[in-house]
Amino acid sequence: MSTVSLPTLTAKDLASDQEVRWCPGCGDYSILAQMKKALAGVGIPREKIVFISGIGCSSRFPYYMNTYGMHTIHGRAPTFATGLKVFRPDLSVWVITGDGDGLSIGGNHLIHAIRRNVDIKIILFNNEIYGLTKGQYSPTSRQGTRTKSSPLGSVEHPLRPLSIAIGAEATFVARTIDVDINHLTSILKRASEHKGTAFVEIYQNCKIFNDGVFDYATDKSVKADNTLYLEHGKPLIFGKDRNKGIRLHNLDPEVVTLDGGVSVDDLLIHDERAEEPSLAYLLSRMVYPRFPECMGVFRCIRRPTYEEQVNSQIEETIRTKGKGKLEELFASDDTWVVK
Amino acid sequence: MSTVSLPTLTAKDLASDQEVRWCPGCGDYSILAQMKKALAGVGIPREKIVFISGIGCSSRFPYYMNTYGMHTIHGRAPTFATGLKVFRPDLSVWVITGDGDGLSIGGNHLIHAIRRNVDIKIILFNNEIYGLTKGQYSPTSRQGTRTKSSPLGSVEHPLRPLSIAIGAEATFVARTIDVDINHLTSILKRASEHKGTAFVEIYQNCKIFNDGVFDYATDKSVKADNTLYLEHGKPLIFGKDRNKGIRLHNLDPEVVTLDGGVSVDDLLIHDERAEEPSLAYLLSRMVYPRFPECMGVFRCIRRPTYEEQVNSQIEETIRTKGKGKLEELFASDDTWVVK
Amino acid sequence: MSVSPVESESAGQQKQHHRIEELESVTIRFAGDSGDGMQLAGTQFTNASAVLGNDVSTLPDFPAEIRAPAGTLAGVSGFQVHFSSRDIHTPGDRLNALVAMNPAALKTNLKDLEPNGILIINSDAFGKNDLQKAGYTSNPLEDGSLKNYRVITIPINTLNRQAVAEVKMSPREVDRCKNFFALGVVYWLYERPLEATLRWIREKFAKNPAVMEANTRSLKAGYNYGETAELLPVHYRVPPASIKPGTYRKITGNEALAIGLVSATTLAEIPLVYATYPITPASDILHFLAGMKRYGVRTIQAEDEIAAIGMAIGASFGGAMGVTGSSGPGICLKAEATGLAVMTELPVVIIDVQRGGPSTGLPTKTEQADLLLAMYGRNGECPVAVVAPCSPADCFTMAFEAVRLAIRYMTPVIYLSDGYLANGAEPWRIPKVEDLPRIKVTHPTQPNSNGNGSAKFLPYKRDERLVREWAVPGTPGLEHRIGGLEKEDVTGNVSYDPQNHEHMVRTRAQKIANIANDIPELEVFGPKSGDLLVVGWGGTYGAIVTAVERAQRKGYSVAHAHLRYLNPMPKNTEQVLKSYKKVLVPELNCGQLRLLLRGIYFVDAIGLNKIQGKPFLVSEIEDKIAEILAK
Amino acid sequence: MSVSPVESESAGQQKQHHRIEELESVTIRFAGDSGDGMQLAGTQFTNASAVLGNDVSTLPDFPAEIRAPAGTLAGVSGFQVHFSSRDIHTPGDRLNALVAMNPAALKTNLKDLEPNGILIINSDAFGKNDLQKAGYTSNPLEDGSLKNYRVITIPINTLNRQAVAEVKMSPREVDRCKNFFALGVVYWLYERPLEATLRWIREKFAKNPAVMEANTRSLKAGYNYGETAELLPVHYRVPPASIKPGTYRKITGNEALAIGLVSATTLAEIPLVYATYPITPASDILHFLAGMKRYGVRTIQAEDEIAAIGMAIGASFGGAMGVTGSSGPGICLKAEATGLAVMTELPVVIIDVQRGGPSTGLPTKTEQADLLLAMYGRNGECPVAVVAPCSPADCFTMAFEAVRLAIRYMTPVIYLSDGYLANGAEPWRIPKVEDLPRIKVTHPTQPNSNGNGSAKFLPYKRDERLVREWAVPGTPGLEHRIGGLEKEDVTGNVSYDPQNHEHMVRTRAQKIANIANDIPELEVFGPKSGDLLVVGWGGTYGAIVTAVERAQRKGYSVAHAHLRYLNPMPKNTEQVLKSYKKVLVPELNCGQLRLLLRGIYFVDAIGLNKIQGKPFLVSEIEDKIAEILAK
Ligand SMILES: Cc1ncc(C[n+]2csc(CCOP(=O)(O)OP(=O)(O)O)c2C)c(N)n1
Ligand SMILES: Cc1ncc(C[n+]2csc(CCOP(=O)(O)OP(=O)(O)O)c2C)c(N)n1
Ligand code: SF4
Ligand code: SF4
Ligand SMILES: [Mg+2]
Ligand SMILES: [Mg+2]
Repeated sequence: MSTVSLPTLTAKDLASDQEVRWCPGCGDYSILAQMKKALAGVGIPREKIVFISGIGCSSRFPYYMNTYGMHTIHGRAPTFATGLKVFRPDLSVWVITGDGDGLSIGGNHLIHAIRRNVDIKIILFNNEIYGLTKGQYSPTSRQGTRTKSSPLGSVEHPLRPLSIAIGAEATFVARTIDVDINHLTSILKRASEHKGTAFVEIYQNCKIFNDGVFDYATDKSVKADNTLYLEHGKPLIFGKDRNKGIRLHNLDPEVVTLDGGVSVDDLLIHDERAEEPSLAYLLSRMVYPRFPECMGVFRCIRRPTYEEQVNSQIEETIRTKGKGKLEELFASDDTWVVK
Repeated sequence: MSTVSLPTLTAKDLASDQEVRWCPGCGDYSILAQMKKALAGVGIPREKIVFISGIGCSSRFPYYMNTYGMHTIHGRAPTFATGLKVFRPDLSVWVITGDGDGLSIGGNHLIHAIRRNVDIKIILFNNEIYGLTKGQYSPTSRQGTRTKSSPLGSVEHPLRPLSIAIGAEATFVARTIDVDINHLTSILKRASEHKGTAFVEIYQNCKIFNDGVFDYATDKSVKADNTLYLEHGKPLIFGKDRNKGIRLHNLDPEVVTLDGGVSVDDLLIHDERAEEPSLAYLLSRMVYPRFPECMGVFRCIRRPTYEEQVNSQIEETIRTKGKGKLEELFASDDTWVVK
Repeated sequence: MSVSPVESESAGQQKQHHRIEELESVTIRFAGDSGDGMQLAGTQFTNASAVLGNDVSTLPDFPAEIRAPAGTLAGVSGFQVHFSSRDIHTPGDRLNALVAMNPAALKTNLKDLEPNGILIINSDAFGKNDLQKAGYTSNPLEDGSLKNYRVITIPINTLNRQAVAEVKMSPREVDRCKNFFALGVVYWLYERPLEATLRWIREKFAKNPAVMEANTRSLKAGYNYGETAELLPVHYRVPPASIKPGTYRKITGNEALAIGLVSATTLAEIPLVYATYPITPASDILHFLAGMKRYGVRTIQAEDEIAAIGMAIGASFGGAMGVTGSSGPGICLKAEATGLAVMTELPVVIIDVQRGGPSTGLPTKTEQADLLLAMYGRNGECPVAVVAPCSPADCFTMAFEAVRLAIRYMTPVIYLSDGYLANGAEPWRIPKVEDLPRIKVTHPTQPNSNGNGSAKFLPYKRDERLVREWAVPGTPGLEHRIGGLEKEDVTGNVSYDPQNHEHMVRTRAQKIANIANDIPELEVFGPKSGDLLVVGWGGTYGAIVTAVERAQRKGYSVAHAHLRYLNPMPKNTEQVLKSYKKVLVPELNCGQLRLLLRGIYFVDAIGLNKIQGKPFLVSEIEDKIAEILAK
Repeated sequence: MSVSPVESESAGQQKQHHRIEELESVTIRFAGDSGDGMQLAGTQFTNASAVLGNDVSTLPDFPAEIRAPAGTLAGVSGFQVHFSSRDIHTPGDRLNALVAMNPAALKTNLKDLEPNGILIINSDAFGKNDLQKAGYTSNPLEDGSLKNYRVITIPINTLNRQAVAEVKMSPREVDRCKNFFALGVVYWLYERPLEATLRWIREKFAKNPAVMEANTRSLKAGYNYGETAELLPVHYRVPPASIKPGTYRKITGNEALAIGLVSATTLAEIPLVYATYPITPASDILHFLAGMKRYGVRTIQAEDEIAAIGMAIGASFGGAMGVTGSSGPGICLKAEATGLAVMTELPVVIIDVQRGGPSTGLPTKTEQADLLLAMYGRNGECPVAVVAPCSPADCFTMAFEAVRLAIRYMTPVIYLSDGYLANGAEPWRIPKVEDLPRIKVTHPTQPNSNGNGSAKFLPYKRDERLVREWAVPGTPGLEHRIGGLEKEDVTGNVSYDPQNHEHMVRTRAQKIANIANDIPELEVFGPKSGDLLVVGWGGTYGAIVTAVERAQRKGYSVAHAHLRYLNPMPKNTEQVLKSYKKVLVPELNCGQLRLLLRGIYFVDAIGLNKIQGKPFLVSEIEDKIAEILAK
């Protein structure tokens, strides 16, 4: 390949020369493949793309992309991405993180990146386990999960990644699944197009330490009844026969069947552009088995990004007061001359 | 005072011998006074009370209470409290933190303490500024706040402490104001009585670096119109003439006036015990000037605490398998005898 | 002195038509793909050897990836066993025998096999594809490149399949038994009894009779194959070692550490709270302790390392023994809170299982490069006690010591283990509980002063060792506040007074220095003075002691001293150092202890430094001794 | 050589009926309640003295509380000015004069006043209540306890109120001017011109004519009161110093640092990204830089110190100069990420404005106890460059150097300032921009290898100094990945190879060692060999050089060398150290540089250590020199 990349980029061009070393059957493979596909489609030259990760199985991701990349330290990837993006708004900056990396040690950086609305894409591979350290429960593991560090079952209440992101008022929030490759690709593309922090949770199967935790959402025989694919402006309908929906009872969502007295008009309508994040929050609280779990874009609004504002303060100052000269800076306090 | 403390404790008994060193006029004084009052009333002996703080003006608090106390490091107070409480469920453990301490450097520990539902009381003094380091903007400062570190106005979107706490599914969430001394006392008492993590945000005036940011909620002439005091099971009514209320329009709250077509029955009813936190979340999103800001208990539900579960796993194991002997532990792998 | 294996059935029906040669020691390594069960084979072999009465020392070598693609170099997993009729201290320098289950295992391990060493190869795994995955361009079994070894090629897959043909299992399950076939061959080769392993199989697979049966058959088939196929004209016997009488078990450093913590706190009659965040190679400590609920151990998997140490300190404030453990990157994160524990003078044990650095470095490899971090990695003058075990079993003793010192001196104690000690194993002579020291914990219940009339508790009043009292919440009348701001002497109130600060800085330093009165003197192995002293610390003990012993046998005037207490060092350290003409400090770093010995004792120590993520070979130290003394 | 104040009006109508005495140097301290405006008074006095041509050196002393209760000991704020007709280097040991605005200020500061020193007291603030707040049981103005000083009591509140009676202001506002009254008195006492301060008042209060008028009147009234009240039979003159010609300004260490960073990056033509989290005494760096938007400086107030360094490194990865700053507790938190910068070999400057430790310690006081933290406070073998400015103005130079070395060697550079340097001020001779060195930044745009046919970028290919290239995202064809796992030499791929690890550890060490070829040699002040060398580092420079100068004048064979580069140290360090019979290392810690000099160069250095949160007095070092050389 020559040094000039044009939109003719293919998924293969995005593969680095490093051997991929996840376990056979790991969900990470699919995410990698879909990422290449998605990015090949969006027309950003390869050299303008940067992947930044923390530590974990998922965080090996940057090594496998033939873009710029940085495999940093545990939990801190959003900070590196923020520092980079602040003065390099020209780059497409992606953060790859896991449920441990992003929500255990790194929870605070996640919230603050989201709050600042830095224009970075945060992709959280949620396998509900610590993979790289060989299988301890994570902050998203369901209560009662038995692992080496919780032989009698974990006692901690899991965090819902999207609830946390919405609590911090993320401007873009979405969820998808490793094996649903078309949906995954489309969500990654939408994240890429969003201006501001995009937070995407991907349900990812860890073959070795947590195999099958998402079977309810991926198994062909049941997934239609256990998931609900959100579409902007459309009512919340799901089920194998698409005859079930979500209605609001006060502030509580309620599963209803579309025969009998309930009609489509009674259902909640999805509005990803709602200014107030309460709807998105409510959707993020729907958890299997009581509810189908929502997939798709929960929220997508526009708010000025951090770097836009930082840089515009600088440009505005320079425009109105002129670019600074060192001579002026040196003399910015009373001076006197010794002859 | 003798070494046996009985419910005869008075607020004065709870004062330590250290000179209080906040700035004259600081809101912290009132919180200290109300805390002593509240604790004098709940009947916990003084030696069973522990105050643990991070770093900040607010975090000097433990020095002024004649209880056990620990002034730790910046942002980490909840971790010390968790370690203590896990095997000392007999103690009443309070965490004192600020908006910088608790939400900037310490945001992650806050979320995780809340998620675990450790039975500690987290009191966050929100003055929307870093007091101790002399006045930089904080994660709760309103956008555009001019400080030494943001001479042209801060560009960061503020966090809403209660939204974050609810995002992490706190079992007790409340808000009050430094100068509303009766309400403050009653909220502190309720926090004390809650079993599980109680998260309380107190609007606190920093006289020196952020004087008056909460005037809209404390100034006699306007506060009734800008705040709404929540009561369980009651409709959301507010205003000087108590003729305004909050109605739900889809998922958006809406301010309505109680004359004309709207009646009390149309209003949202507060339910602090709702299992799903969506209502509490929605209330936490109501921000002046568009809405009155809610005061009181947003949410109060019972969920097993972390230490209850940790200790019951231990007790259960000992009950069923017997208390361990070192001899057995030593021989927990194949042994052989050399003669 | 004789050995009585716990189970006393005799060791199979040995026909003994081969010549048996007696050896003093043997080092063997089992190497294969991560999925080949090499760790298990090695462990079983170790157990069998220990039960037989040999002294043993082992070292696993994990791949860095969880499960790298099968057959690749990155996926090779190894387990080395050194067994002997003498007292041994290391898992062995060079291999006398290597089992290679596939080409990748052969490629990565062959360099460690001695010339004419025994090389057992699973020839079924040397197809074109397998060779390619391992990067071979020609087949080593055919191209003559192995001619300097005693190669035993066995079609293990084939033979194993035949052996278990009658058991109803999937082909995949069948192939999973092949490690037992290989093990059987090696048992024959070194005349090991099968009983312990057969019993293990019975117990482990009690609920899965097919697997139990298959593994049993595989093991026996391997053994019999060895015997009947006349693989080699000889096989070997390593007689029992003369070992101190007692009951033994095999123990890894991390196990010994966990058991040591529980023992110390049980005898001190205070709860153990272990708060940590997983990290290689320290995670197993959590795994072990999480299983010890019967001992009242509370484990907390914290959100990060800062939280973990905060929880440990919080627990200690309440009267528990707070312990936290991590490896280098996590230890960095604990620095600030360690300082708080120094200022508040609370006991806390901080375990650093060192790994290759800097940064994320080589997470699965060993190194000793955190010593100066432990000594100085905090802001301000912030002394803590530092101890370091010297062998897997010593991890028990030093864990006990860490708890004892933390409580007795109200101080953080940093415990420096490393990846080699943590995962390496050796026999541990099980102590009698009544022989273990009791750790005395006193929580005061009464005020300690009646200065101006009314009784008062002064939290920073000290005893003659300069140690303050450990008053815990819940005690009426002793309410007090502590924190990270400088404390006024005696009262513990916040103080910005210059003289007080100097006094407190020096007092904290002196308190740690006083520990020297409470620890054993530095022992010397060898002459009390002479040409050369070799000084080590931590996991290099085995290699150094072996090298020094050999050098002594060659007539060199050389002694060995090993520092298990690094801050403070034993009282006689300076005197010991200055009794030799030269001092050599072998370390798996760039010279950290060396800097301390020079800086503190002004001794012109020479360094021997290796930074390869691997322990010293005995020969490396031996050569250096010879080189120095030749001058 | 003569001095021309920027504004040349003559200094008031001095009647000069008092005797004028000429002094070489004077040290005066303004002390009062936090609300009394002492910092401002001190600053104005300093400016006036500098403009007059004196050499000046100043030191503020803030209370730890934001605003402790008025009148209490905790609320006392002080500002010390040393001004001289000679070249001076410290804010002075003992006070020749003290202004005490209230009893608390008197109580906390009196011990520093020399016998027979001038003591100006605001007698209006000595009511019963005031005395009690300061813990006085009797009134020092009356009980004879001040008899050893030349006490000047002035009812400043009363006189000041009279002076501004005609200005329309609230009583509170009126009283706020009293610092200017006191200042006026001192201006008279030391014959300072009023112009500079009057001009400052005009500019500062341009929008508030009443305040402008009041302050003007207060200052003049104070001056005239001094003159007419015949407070003392003499007043003093300190003639101009003979100072190197040039344009000067007064500068604090933190200001100089901020300006230095901006200068270096401006001349290097790369953006400066300063990411930090507020902490005393480093916060002002952020405040200064946040105001420099015209210079394109991006400041980020991060959520914590870990985030801050992450952002700085991220910025550097993108081609900016990433800088982060903190103090001890925050520096601890940066350790792990510093290791990543070492492994990824990216430039980053890490500023540590040291304060009293350990833990939260004494946040507003100075100390030098983070040197070993800077050297060793990371896991693994993790060398970084370390520099330390030696005076407030030198903060400019060393900031420039830190940026230069970080870029030129693709490495983290730790910059050790301290509370004393950060807040202390001295005149700075403003450099000509064209005289400043240019820092060359090269971002490659082409692959650097065509090994096997196709052009390729090898991120860890090094030049002769062992430095890799700084390729930034956005450059087509140079896409590459870096991270914290050990890197393969040249390619930068992840590598677990033992030999490669050793090679890389040694290469990283050698790269840092190579910096010694790029920095000035260690200069010696005094004889090139002799009885004693005094070696210092950081903010002790002024005290040491003054003490050594005095000792030399007394005839001692003593020299001074000051290390501004601590890792690596200058090439000739060993040779310099070994040219003297003895070596003395004065430090505001327990002997950290001393340990390094002994450990690295095997020099039996003696320590002089002070840990009181305060700088050395010149006399303390002088005495120690005399003591050593007397032996
Ligand atoms: C400071 C630090 N602490 C701990 C670790 C060990 N560690 C590496 S990855 C990881 C968790 C991985 O879990 P997750 O983020 O869910 O990623 P996954 O492996 O499941 O993809 C941990 C604890 C580390 N590398 N650094
Ligand atoms: C590790 C560390 N970083 C920074 C600081 C400096 N610091 C002390 S308090 C504080 C913020 C205080 O703000 P807040 O929590 O809102 O408390 P307030 O003073 O407003 O009550 C900061 C940044 C510190 N002490 N330790
Ligand atoms: S351990 Fe789990 S998450 Fe990690 S690579 Fe293997 S399958 Fe994937
Ligand atoms: S700075 Fe503000 S918050 Fe701190 S004590 Fe003063 S008024 Fe209170
Ligand atoms: Mg995970
Ligand atoms: Mg605050």
